[in-house]
Order: sequence, then structure tokens, then C-alpha cells
Amino acid sequence: MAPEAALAGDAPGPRYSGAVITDRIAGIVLARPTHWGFLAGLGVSAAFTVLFLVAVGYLFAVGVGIWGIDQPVAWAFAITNFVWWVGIGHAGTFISAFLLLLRQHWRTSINRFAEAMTIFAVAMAGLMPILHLGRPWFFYWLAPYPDVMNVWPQWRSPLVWDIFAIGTYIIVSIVFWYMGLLPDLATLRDRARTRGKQIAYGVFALGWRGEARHWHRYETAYLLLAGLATPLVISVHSVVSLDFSFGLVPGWHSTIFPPYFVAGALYSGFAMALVLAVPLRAAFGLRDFITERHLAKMGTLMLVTGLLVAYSYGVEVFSAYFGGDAHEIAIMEDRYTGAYAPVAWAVILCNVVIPQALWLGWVRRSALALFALGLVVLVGMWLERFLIIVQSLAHDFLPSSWHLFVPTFWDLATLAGSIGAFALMFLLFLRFLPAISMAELRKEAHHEPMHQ
Amino acid sequence: MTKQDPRQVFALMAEFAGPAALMDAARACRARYRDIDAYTPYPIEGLAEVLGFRRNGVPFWTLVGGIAGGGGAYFLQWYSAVIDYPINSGGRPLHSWPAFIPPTFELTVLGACLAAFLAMLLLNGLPRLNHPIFEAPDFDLATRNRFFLAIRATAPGFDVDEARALLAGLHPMRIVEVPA
Amino acid sequence: MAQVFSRRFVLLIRLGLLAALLAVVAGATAYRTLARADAPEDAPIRQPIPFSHQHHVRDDGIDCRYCHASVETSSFAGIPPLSTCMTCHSQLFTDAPMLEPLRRAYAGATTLAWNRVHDLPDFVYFDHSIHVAKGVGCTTCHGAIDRMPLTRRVASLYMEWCLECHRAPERYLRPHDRVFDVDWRPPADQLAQGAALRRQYGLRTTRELTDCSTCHR
Amino acid sequence: MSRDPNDTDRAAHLRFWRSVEEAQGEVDPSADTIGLPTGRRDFMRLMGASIALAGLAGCSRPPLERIVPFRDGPQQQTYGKPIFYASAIARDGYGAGVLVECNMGRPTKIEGNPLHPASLGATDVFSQAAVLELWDPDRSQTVRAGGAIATWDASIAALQGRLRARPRGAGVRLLTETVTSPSLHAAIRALLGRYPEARWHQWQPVNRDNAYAGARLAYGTPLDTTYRFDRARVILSLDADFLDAMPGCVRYAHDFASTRAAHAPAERRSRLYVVESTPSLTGAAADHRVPLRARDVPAAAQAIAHALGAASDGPATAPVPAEWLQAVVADLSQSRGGCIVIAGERQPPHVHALAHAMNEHLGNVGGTVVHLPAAAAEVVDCTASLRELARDMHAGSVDTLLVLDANPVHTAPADLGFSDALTRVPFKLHLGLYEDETAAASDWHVPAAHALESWGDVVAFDGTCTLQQPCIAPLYGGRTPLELIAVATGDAQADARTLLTRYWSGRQPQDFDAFFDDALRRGVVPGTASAPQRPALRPFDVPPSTTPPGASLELVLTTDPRTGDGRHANNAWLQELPKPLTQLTWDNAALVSPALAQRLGLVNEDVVSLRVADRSLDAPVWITPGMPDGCVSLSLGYGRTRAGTVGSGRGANAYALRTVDAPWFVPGVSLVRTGRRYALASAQTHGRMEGRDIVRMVSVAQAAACTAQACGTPGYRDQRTLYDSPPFGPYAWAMSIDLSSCIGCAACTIACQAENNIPVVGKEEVRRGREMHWIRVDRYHEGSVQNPRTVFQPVPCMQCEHAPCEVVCPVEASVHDAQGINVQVYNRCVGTRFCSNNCPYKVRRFNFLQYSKDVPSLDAQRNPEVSVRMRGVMEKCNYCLQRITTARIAADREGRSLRDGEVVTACQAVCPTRAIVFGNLNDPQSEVNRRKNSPLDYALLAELNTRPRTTYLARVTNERHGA
Repeated sequence: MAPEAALAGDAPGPRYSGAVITDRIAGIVLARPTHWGFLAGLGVSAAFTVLFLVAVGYLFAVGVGIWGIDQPVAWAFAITNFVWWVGIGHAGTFISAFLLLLRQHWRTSINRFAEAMTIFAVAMAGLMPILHLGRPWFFYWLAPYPDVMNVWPQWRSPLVWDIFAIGTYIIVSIVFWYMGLLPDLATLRDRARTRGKQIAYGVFALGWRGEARHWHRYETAYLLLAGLATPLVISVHSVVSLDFSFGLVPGWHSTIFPPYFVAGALYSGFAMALVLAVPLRAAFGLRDFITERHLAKMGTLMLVTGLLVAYSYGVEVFSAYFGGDAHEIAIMEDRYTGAYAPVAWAVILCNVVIPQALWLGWVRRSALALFALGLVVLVGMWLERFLIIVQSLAHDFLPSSWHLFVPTFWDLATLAGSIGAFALMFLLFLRFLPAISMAELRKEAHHEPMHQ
Repeated sequence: MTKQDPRQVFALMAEFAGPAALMDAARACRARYRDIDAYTPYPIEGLAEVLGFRRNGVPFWTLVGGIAGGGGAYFLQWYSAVIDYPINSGGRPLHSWPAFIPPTFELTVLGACLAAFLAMLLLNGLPRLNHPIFEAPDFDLATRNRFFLAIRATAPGFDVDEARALLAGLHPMRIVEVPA
Repeated sequence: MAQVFSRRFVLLIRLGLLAALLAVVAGATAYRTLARADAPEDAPIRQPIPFSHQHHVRDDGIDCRYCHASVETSSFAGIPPLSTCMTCHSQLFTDAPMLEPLRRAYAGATTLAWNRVHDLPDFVYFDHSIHVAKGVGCTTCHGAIDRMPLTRRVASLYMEWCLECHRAPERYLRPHDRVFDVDWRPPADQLAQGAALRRQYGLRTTRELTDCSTCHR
Repeated sequence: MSRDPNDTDRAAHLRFWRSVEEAQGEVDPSADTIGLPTGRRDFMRLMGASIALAGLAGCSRPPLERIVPFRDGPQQQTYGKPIFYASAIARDGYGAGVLVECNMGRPTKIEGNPLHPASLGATDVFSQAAVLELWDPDRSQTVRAGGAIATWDASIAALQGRLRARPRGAGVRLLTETVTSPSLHAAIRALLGRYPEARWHQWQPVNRDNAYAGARLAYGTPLDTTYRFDRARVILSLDADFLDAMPGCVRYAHDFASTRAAHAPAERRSRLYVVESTPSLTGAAADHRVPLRARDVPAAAQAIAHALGAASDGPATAPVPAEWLQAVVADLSQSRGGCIVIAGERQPPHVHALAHAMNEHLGNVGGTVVHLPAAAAEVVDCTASLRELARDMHAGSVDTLLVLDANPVHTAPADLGFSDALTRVPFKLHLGLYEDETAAASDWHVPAAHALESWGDVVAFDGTCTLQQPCIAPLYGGRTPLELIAVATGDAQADARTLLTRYWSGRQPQDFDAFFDDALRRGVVPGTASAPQRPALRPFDVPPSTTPPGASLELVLTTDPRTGDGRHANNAWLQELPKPLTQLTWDNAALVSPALAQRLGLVNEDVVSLRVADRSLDAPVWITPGMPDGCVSLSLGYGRTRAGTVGSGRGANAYALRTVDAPWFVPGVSLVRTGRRYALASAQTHGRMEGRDIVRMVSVAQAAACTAQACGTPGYRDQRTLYDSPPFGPYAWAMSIDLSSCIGCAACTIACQAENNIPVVGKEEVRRGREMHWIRVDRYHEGSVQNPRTVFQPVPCMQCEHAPCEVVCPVEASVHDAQGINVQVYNRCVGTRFCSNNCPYKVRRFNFLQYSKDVPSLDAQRNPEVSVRMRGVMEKCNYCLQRITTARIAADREGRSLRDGEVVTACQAVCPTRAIVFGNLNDPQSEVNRRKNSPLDYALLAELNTRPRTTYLARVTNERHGA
């Protein structure tokens, strides 16, 4: 640690000193007046949240029959949304945990909001499987607890594994995120000028005072959490993929699913991170914290995971023919030529063809282009999950049972509503918590000045 | 500032502009006193060791948490599926150990993470909302860009004037007495 | 800078948290106790006629099957038709006001509606005849019926209660001739005798007895 | 479903929105049995119930149940045990013996009567559905005078006053359907004797006019010709659907199957040739089938007769392929005395005559073909009889009309103008089960007692008579025709039982009571089967086949396999039971051949207007492989206007195109596209096997040479597995389904529905693919679309030993029990539906909505031994667990083990062809084991190694080489 570098950290003068970082970011939460665009966004997302609540209320009142699901397609939108949201929820932890282990210091300016994104996405995801139950008020029967029936969960079911995977994931994500927030909450407590805010932030800061020994244990724990969260991230979507590959439905029953799903998850996760980061830095003037460099790196990651996904598509088709199972082959042929072929080709377009633009440097550097690509990939990934789930079910072993799925208004309302609720939570997060980790930035500033 | 009775003093605290100065000061004081605290806006490598930090404890408790979580999970599954209510599900063996792995893994991670977090807090004596040090002027800058070094009154052979002299020699931005 | 949280304030927060915790615990226990007693155990159910099993069984020594005629042949033990009551009560207590509802019902003026004491959920299929045939006595489930001036339920009727016996019937089995004996008490070597009876009656294996399909369809 | 074509148009196009309408309750007016919206109350109640289940009942306890004792205990009845009453249910006038299961006095299920010749223990779909008809809330519930509520006594007074005014009965007319009931006939004769100028007319839309006329032509006297298919080696059906739509068809199906079963002895194995104008079950069972325009059938018959030498002259050109003709002729003449030529009910008289001639020529009469005196008490030409009545009504010479149990306003030929004529009759009294079209047009309506509420008697196809006894008092004070006739004759006091005993004591004077009780107990009156007759064949001349120019289309009218002539239109079970060939539910449709559709550029659900002369009718098109080119087929029984909440306004009313001269085959029809579309609900959207090994077919030769290696997946039962078998108890239940015997009648489906409280979901839900049948009958086409081979496959739950559904259930709601049954624990199910996704056979059914409505009268029908499932719960076949348990408990009480055949599942019991066998695998002697040891035994999707307990016997086909 060179002394002059150290000086650059504190003494007033050079940009990005700890003081500047702190005041700029804390200012967003404490001082900055609410932007009209922010309010507009809040309004829209609130409206969609209401739609979500209506859809759920009607669902509970009448039953899952209000959706388009049928025999044989007993799973459709709800599970598609579930997988999609869980996938999006993967980028956050990946960025903050995995990149931390890899000493990717650039992550510091994006991990905080990425983690928030994770939590809200996983919250949405966690809701879906409960909503899709025929008798949602008995959802807790999936959890082991001593009851008057003396009956336990059926541990061989991937759905039970799901409960544990998703449950663990959301708890760990929240702990990880909150732990990262501790020092910043302390900062806000100390920067806050009104008693109310001081108390609010102070309570959650748990009396953090930046003592050296505390910092030491803090860093150890943080590193351990990162080390534990990384395999967790991989495991969660692997377990989710088992919901399908564990079944013997042709188009589901495949060993490639775990890696395939994890790649897809990160793919959509980075896409969502970009979709959130671009307007965020514009709206709150954080361009010099979340720089083109950050966006470009995320773009690169998106390209990599995108290629993995493309590879998986290829392997899926290949293994069907290579394996020679008539049912698998039939599924693949129907997927790209049958009733759902438009969806299949849309998936190829969104997830394979268009993202190749990321090879171009200027695309990776253009915030707008990345934003657009993010949206395209998000749509593509949703469609991919829809395709895997619905098309496979609609075309399984006995032709006599084949039947197409047609969504209803309530299917769409649930999807749109969940996006609205997600946006609402994220906007509120931006308003009340620092979107970028001040403590870590201070540390970074002190290590290497950030002008690249 | 007026001379005070040591018993009313919690600590004598010096404020520094940067980590380097704090480091040097810490070393110097540590040579003389045992109970020294340092407060920084971000973690500074080696500082804790300089202050005589020994037992971390977090890794140990994390391990304990992990083992408890995993072991508990597997036992629960085995007991409920094999002992308490054996049921033939799809002709699979009652003790379907491969199927028991995923929950076991997940709960291992969960146990470890919660243990790590709680251990960090409790070993650090947190949460503690009220602490004498908060009384110190300028201390709100400890979470912004200032670095503080405090010699606690509990330090053996602590004497305010001597300590003040020692600190003054280290060119702090200022020195304050933190009342108990 | 001043303390954000004074010592008193911290104390308040602590107390608040403690209170919240206690509230949760209290709520949980309350829920548990209330929810489990969805129809109170051991509470006599009031009836249009205060029928006393104690009187009819203990004092008069009437056999269970005199009134519950189909207990050995059908799933339903049977509620006696009014004519059964009248076999005696056309001679005895002919003008007891207590029996007015019976006489009016028998005359066809009204119907007599007993309140159900043992009410299983509709998805549970319990068969009296097989239990009686396999040596499960009346009092094993219905308690000391001969000591009940007003009939009450002594068992929770929860699945855990059923399983408790289905998992180890030998703890309760009786010789055939004692099934309707209200004075039967398990002998000292009940486990041994029960096991013997279990073999003699050719009971199904515990695994079969605890199959879901044994009670649910 | 909305009736207005524009709405249905929208429905067909904007499928996106269908479910929203659905969700808003726009499903079906038949809210009783079907349709969605659980009202707020229902919902609260449901939530209440579920919350109670969830254990939250602390606050809201379940209401105290009450027990109301009998005053005097009923005789020969134990609480909680069913009683079976022998009775009979008539179909088009011909009775079939049944046993009615009553639980605590409520008829809940119908079984066939093994002692009855027309049943042999099986029934058709209509008998199964009769119990729902009994409890139908739409049934007529009160006497009505001019629409206003009136009383039975008032109607008696009115009627008797009317008749008193006409001492000789001038202008008095009685209209009934074909009467086979001896007692009713006697009563009617007595009435006519009392009022000599009164007239009696019989009309029945599905009648035997042609058959009787044919018999007159050939023998000079009307006869009921019956057949012994169990003795026949070669069968030629001239457009006759003897397996599904003929008096005695249940018995025929049984006899026929006995010569077709996978293990039928070679010397008894029959070969079936069929020419038909509309695909039917008989056609599907054929070894050699030729789709033929109805108007070409006579020529075909003539050609065959000529080639056989049974007819002097043949047609210029035979409309059937030459090699087919040769094959038929060769086969028939090779098996003289052992073959059958059978003519379809709808075919003109001379085709029947030709059939008689051929049977005589081949020496079948007296052997495989048995002539009996007509079962109808009095044979009249229904059409002529009704025409006469209509004429007199027009002429105004009818002033008092009694209509008993008939619905002429709906069923009369369009060109009689019956309903107009009816308005000219001053006094019209109608006795009927429903307030139907005729009731609405009558001055008086009297609710009729249902067959299960009635004392009566009815004659079967072979003359055997059965006494009908009520299993429950008339729910709505309905009366039987016998009672009404008695009233007309002046005897208003006597009840139905007295009238019946009065008649029979006349026939059986000595120890009558013994006779009567015995007849009631057995369900047949001994010695009533009619004696065979051997009239001499008379020469007759065949009208030259007048084949109109081939261009014009021909409309073929058929009786609907589900609603019959329309009388079952309000029966939701039948409406939702897929029609065997088209798999359509809830509607009839104009069936056209793929070629014709292509020519006219039609696709399914296009609405066309069928135009004949000045009449026209709009109907949706359904493209049907195997339809003969050049004709359109439409079934009667739809387009009812006053059927009830379930049946009113469904489908197209084919009677609008039916005339006196063209009752079945309407020439010169034109199809005009309307550009509109109408949503049809088909239970199966894909009809081909895609080359998968689903229904396995082997020829007789192959079957003979068949070893486990040759056919049958080599030992699918000992495929390797990683797991050791779980502990099974003394019983290992299993099922075997013989695809050679199965004719696809779907009686199993509806029997299962009645037995297991399976709800009806409604047309919209069927369109969504949400039908609930636990055992479905899959239909596959194979070969050319013009004339495919059609095969059926009943698919219940396979009860896999390694059930894919179980391992994925997170809450142990789908588990295996020690009897090897894959049980679904409804009360534990949370409805993840993973099990259904993972079931390769897709036999699991999900309550997407609250399908089981809480309607008192429908609740009364429910089987108390089976849970009624709530919304959000998965359900499926469990081998009639309730029957197994009941039998096991009975056996356990006696300390013995179950005998083979002691447990009979509902589908097995009802099956006319004995295609389904159920039993214990652990019993080496069991029938099911015998079947499973056959090399023809195979498991569906055996490669998945799910180890199904339900397996199939391959379908053995018996083609003649070079045909």
C-alpha cells in the first residue's frame, strides 16, 4: 500500500476521495430531491403491482383453472415465470460473490444493486410455485414439521429440493446483502441530519463504528459468505433444472440441463443487470461510478454465457438424434417445425443471433445498445423456458393426449404484474438505500485511484 | 481543555487524516499501551494485527454451522423416510440417499452462512447501539474519511497526560477526551 | 457528535423486541391449542334427550349391539330406530317429561335429531365391523362409555391417534369374547397376549395397516 | 358456450379470450353439473373447509353433524350397505335387464343383470346414464295446465270429463312410442275397447319400419330377426351397426367378441365384412370395410346376393371393389349355415329382404339367424301411423290427444307440419319425464315416473319379459303410462303396482305371489322368451337401384351414439362422453370425408348450410376419415329447444331435414359455406399413432405362431431394475385389457364416472383439454384417410410398480400401497400437478376448478364410498379401491382370502365384450394371470420400465388374403 496512494484516498483535492464518494452516494438517499421520472416509474410499477394483486386474488378465489393450463400441459406460465425470475436472481450473487473471489475489483460499483435485484427477483420467483398450487393454502405441507397427520415431505421430489434451494438462496442473499450494507448504514446514520433518519438507519446499522478488529472479522465473514454463495448459486439453478430433467417427459429428461440452466440463468441475470444499470446511472448521475468499462465487462459476460446457452441448444438437438430415442427426436422436430415453432425460432433469434452483436466493440461500449440487447435477451430467455416447459408437455408419449396450451388474460396479467412488483421494490430500494457500496468504493479509491 | 479524573474518561482519542498516519500512530501507541482501538471508514490491512488482534473465531463457527445444517438435514430425511413413516414411493428404496443430497447440501450452506454472519456480529459485540465513542466530536467522520485512534482508560498504567503527550507526538489533526 | 441512541432508548428497543418475541410465542401456543381442539375432547355433547350410556350400559347392563345393531356387519355401527327405544320405553318412564321428544317423534309429530359425537372427515373411511372382528373393543376408542352420563369423545380422532394403534395394534387387541366388555382392562402381559392375538386374527402387516389406502380413498 | 353463431365464431377465433368468458361464468347455462363460477358463497365455504383442514379451525369449528334415526328400521337393509334391485331399462322400446344399486334408499349405480339375455351382466352407456337422468334437477316436477302449475287430480278430472263427453271416443287419439310392455298393451286395448272410435298411434323416430317391411316383403309377416354371432364364422353387415345401435346390441357385442377375443379358438374366430355409409363401431371392428354411399348399399347387396345365387338378377355395376366382392362371396359360400348377413335398420325394405334371401340361401336361418315374432306388442308402420294422425289433426277430426312418453313435436318428420297440426287439437295431454317441446305445445302436462321409479314390464329383443320395480318413490310424484291409461279407462284409484299385478295374475293365476316375487328377484319372467319361427321365403322383386347422378351429395341421418334420438340430450354424462369415432363431445356435426372437405375447401369447425329442396340447416363440419365420399352424415338428437339446462340449444336439429319419404337418407343435398365458425369440443386432437407401438396388431397367423420373442416385448415384467421390489401384501392387483375384444363403446368410461363420482366439466373445459374421465377410450386411425382401420384402446391408470408420478410428488399424496395400487390421497394433495406431467400415459385428471357442484339432487346420486374431490386436487383411477376394500373387509371378517373374480371393477363389470379382466397376480390360477402369460400380452410404453400392472392383449385381425 503506497503512501501516496493512501494520500489520494483522503486528503481533499483529487476526485473520488472517500469524502466525495460518500457525499455523492449518500446524497442520493439523504439529500437529493425526488426526480419526476422516478415518481413516474413508481406510479407505473405500482399500477402493475395492483394488477398482480388482483390476478392473485382472483386466482385464489376461483382456482388455477383461470389460467390456460390443461391436460397434458399442466405447467405453463407460473413455472416459466418461476424459472425466469430465479435465473435473473443469479447474476447478483454471481457478481458479488464469484467476482469477489476472482478479485474483480470493478464489481464494487455494481454489486450492491445487483444483489438487491437478486433478492427481489428471487422473491418474485419464490411466489410463483405457491401461486401455481391447486390448493395454495396448504403450501407449507412441502416443509417438514411435526403435524397431527404424522406425514412428512416426500424427499425424492425435486419440488422439495426446490423449497430448500430457493429458501436457502433467498436467506443467504439477504444476509450477504445486509452484511454489505452494514457500514453504509452506519455512514447514513452519521450523515443523516434528521433524528428520524438517524434512528431508522442507526437501528439497522447495529451500532457499527468501524473498529479495526470489527473490520477484520467482517472481511473474513464476507469472504466466507462469498465462498459459500458461489457453489450455492450453481446449485440453485441446477436444482431448478432438476424439476424438469428428473421427470421422464421427452424434452425434459436430459443430463445437460443443470449446466444449461445455470448458463441461461446468468445470461438473463446479466441482461437484467444491464437493463437496470443503464437507466440507473443516467437518472442518478452515477456515470463516473458505473462507467462504460463496467457496462462493457457485463456485456462481455453476457456474450460468454450467451455462447454457452447457444451451445446447449445445439447439444439438445444433437443428443436427441445421437441418442436415437424416438420420443426425444419427435419432440425436437415438433419444437422447430410444430405449433410452437415460432416461439422456438424467436428464442434462437433473441438468445443466439442478435447477441452476437456483442462481438463489436462499439456495441459493448454503447449503453443504449447494451440496454436494448438486455431487453432482447430477457424476452428470449423467458420464451426459452416457456418452450422447454410447454412444448415438451404438449407433445409427449401418447399422441392421443397431445393438446396445445393457450394462455389466458390471467396468465399474462400474472407475468406483467410480477414485473411491476419487482420494479416497485427496486425503485423503493434506490430511494432508501445506497445503490453503490460506499465502504467498498472508499477502499478501492484508497487502493488504486479510479481514473483508468 | 481541562484536566479530568481518569475515571470519568472512556478513552483518549486522536483523529488522523489518513490510513498511513493512523498505522504509524497505532504502532507507536501499541508499544506503550494494550487497550487501543482504531476506527476507520474502510478496512485497512494489518491494522487489526498491529492492535494485537488474535482470535478471529468466525471461520470456526462457520464450520460448526455448516456441519450442524448438513448433518441435521440428512438425519431429518433419513429418520422421516425410513424410521418414522416408511412409504413406498415409486418403488424406490426407503433410504434413497442420492435424493437426500440436495437438501443436505442446501442446508449445509444455509447453516454455514447464518453462523458466519452471527459469529461476526456477536464476536464483535454487536449490535451495540449506544457506545461512549459516539460522544466524540467529529466521530461521524469515522464512517466517511477520517481515521481515529483511541487509547482506552482501561489500559494498564493509563494516564491522560502521558497518553496525550504520546499522541501529540504523532501529529494528529486533533486530540479529544472521550467521556465515559 | 452526540449519541443517536441514549441508554434509555436502547433499553426501550430491547424491551420492545422482547415483547414482540413473547407475543409471537404466545400466539403460536394459543393457535396450537385452539386449532388442535376443533371439537372439544372430553366435553359432553348436549342432546335433545340427555341419553345416559352410564344408565343403560352400567345400570341396566344392555349389550352395545342391542342398539348399535350393525356394528359387526357394517362400517356404520348404527343408530337405533325409535322403535328400539320404545321396546322398553313403551312400558318404562312412559310419562317421563325427559322422554317427550322420543314419544313425539315416535308418534311422527317431529323427528329426533341426535348430535354427532364422533365425526370423522369425509375423506376418512372407518369401518366398525372389521375393527370389532379383529378384536378392537368398543371402549378402546370410545372410552369408559359406561361411565358417561352424557356421551363425550375421549379421543382426538387425529391421524396421529389412528396411527398410534395401527402401528402397533397388539397394544390394544382383546380376545373376541371381551370386545363388547366395558370392564375389560389390559392384562399385565398385554403385549405378549396382543401379539398372539394379532397372529391369531391374521392382522395385516403394520406396513399395510399404515397404507394411505387403508383409510383414504 | 354461447349459442349465437357470431359468438361461437368469436369463440373459435379468439381463443385467447375464451377462458376469460369462461372465468366470468360464460361457460354453460347447465350450471348444475357444469360450468365454472363458484359463487362467493361457495368460495367462502370452500375456503372455510380448506382452512378447517389446514388446522386453523380453532376459530371456526366444523358444524355439529346430526343423526336422525328411523322410526322403524327398514327391512332387509343394513346401515351403510347397498341393496341391489333387479329391474329393466328400455332403449327404443326394447328392455335390458339391470341391477340397480341403492345406498340408503338412493339409486346410485346401475349394473347389468347376468340373468337377462340382453345384458348378461353388461349394459350400454344409456343404462349407465339412467341414474343421472333419475336425479336430473331439470326433470318435470309438477303437473301443468296451460303452463300453470296444477294437480294430478285436476288433470284426472279434466281428462275423464273430456272422455265422458265422448262415450264412443270419437276424436280421441292416443300417441305412444313402440309399446312392448304386455301390461300397457293390455291396458291400451282395454281403453280402445271401451272407446271403440278412439285411435291408437305409435311413433318412434328410431323405429323398425324398414326391418318389418323387409320381413313382410320376404316372408309376408313382420318379424324380429335375431342373430347368434357367437356361432358365426363370417358376418356381412350391410350398413348395420349391430354392435352399438340395434335392439340387443349389448348381447350381440358379447357374442361377437366371443369369436374375436385374443384367445378365441381358431375354429370359432369370425371374419367381419362391412359396407357402411357412416363410420360406426361395427365398421371399426370390421376386417374388411368398404365405405359406401347409403344409396349404393342396395346395389351392393343385390350384387352379392346375385353372386351367391340368392337373387336372380344383379345390378349393372357393383358399387364395391371386385376383389372385395369375390372375397365376401367366397367366404360366405364357404361357411354355409355358419354365417350371417345382416341389414341395417336404416336400409330400405328390399335390402332386408335380400338379406333374408341370402340367409335362407346360405342355410343360416334357424342356426345363426333366428326369426322371432315381433317384440312390439302391435306392429305398425310408425311413419304411416304418425302421418295419419297428422292428417287427421290437420283435418280437425282430432279433438283429444293423449301423448304418452313421446316427443313428436321435436321428432316428427319435418314435412308433416306436426306442431302446426297440433295447434288445431283442442285438448292435448302429455305425459313425459321432461317438460319438453311437446309438453310446451300441450294443454296438460303430467310428469312421468322414471324407469327407476316405476312399476311396469318391458320385453327384450328376444321376447324375454322383465318386471320393472321402483327403487325409490317417484321424486316428483310422476306417473307411469299404465296409470294414465287406467285413469282414462275410468280407474283413477289403482296404483301402478296393483295394475301390474292385476295383469300378471291374469297370466299366472296359480301361486301368483311366488311367481311375482321370483320374477322380481331374478329380473326376468321365466319362459317368456319367444319361440323361433320358420316362415317360408316368398319371391319378391327388387326395385331397380335408382342411383341419381353422382354429383349431388347425400345426407345420411344417424341416431346419435350419445343422445340417441334426442331423449338423452339433457344428460351431462352422455353429452361429455366422447363419441367413439369423432371423439366429439357436447355437439353433433356434419361429418364429411377428407376428400370432400378438400374439394369444398372446408376445415373443421367451419359452419356449412345443408340445403335440401326448400329446407336448410346450419351445422359445423367435422372431417371424418372413413366417411364415404359423396355423402354427409349428421346425427339426430341435437338442436333441442326444451331439453333442459344441459341439452337445450346444443348442436343442429337434424329432424329439420328429415321427411316421411327420406327418413334416413336424403338425396340431393348441397353444402354451402357460411363463412362462420362454430367451436367444437373434441376429446382427442391427434388421431395417428406416429409409428409408435401403442396399439399392437397381429394377424391370426402371427398370433398362432406367436411366442414371447415374436410378439410381446420380451418379458417386460422382468426388465432389469436398480431397486429390489418393495414389500407387497397377499394381493397384487392387476388388469388385462383385450384389444381384440374391445369395440370402443365407452361403457367403461361412463360406468367409471358413475361409480367414482367423476364430475362433468362442460364443453369449454373439454375444449381446454380438461375432461375428467378416469378411463378414456383412445381412438387411432391407421392407413389411408379414405378408409382407415380404426382401433380403440381403453386407457385407465396403469398402476405402475415404479410409478413416475409418485417420486415427484412432494407431499406423499401419490404413493403406492401394499396391494400394488398407486393411490392418490386427495386430502393430502396440494395440486403441484408434477405427477400428471410425469405420467407418460396421461391418465391423471386435475380439478382445475370446482367441478363437483353441490346440488342436492346430484349429491344424492354420489357413491358414498368414494370421496368427492374439491378444486385443486389431482385424481385418477385406483382400480375401484372402494370395491376392493369392501370385499377385503368382508373376507377379513370371515378370516378367508379373496377368491378370483370376487372383486370386479366398474369398467370390468359393465364391459359387454369382457375385454377387461381384473384380479390378483399372486394367485397363479387367476384369470388375469392366465391372460398375462399369453405371448400377446404387452405393456404400453414398456421401454420406460414403469412396470405397469395394467397391460394389453394385442389386437388380432382376421383379414382374408387378397381382399
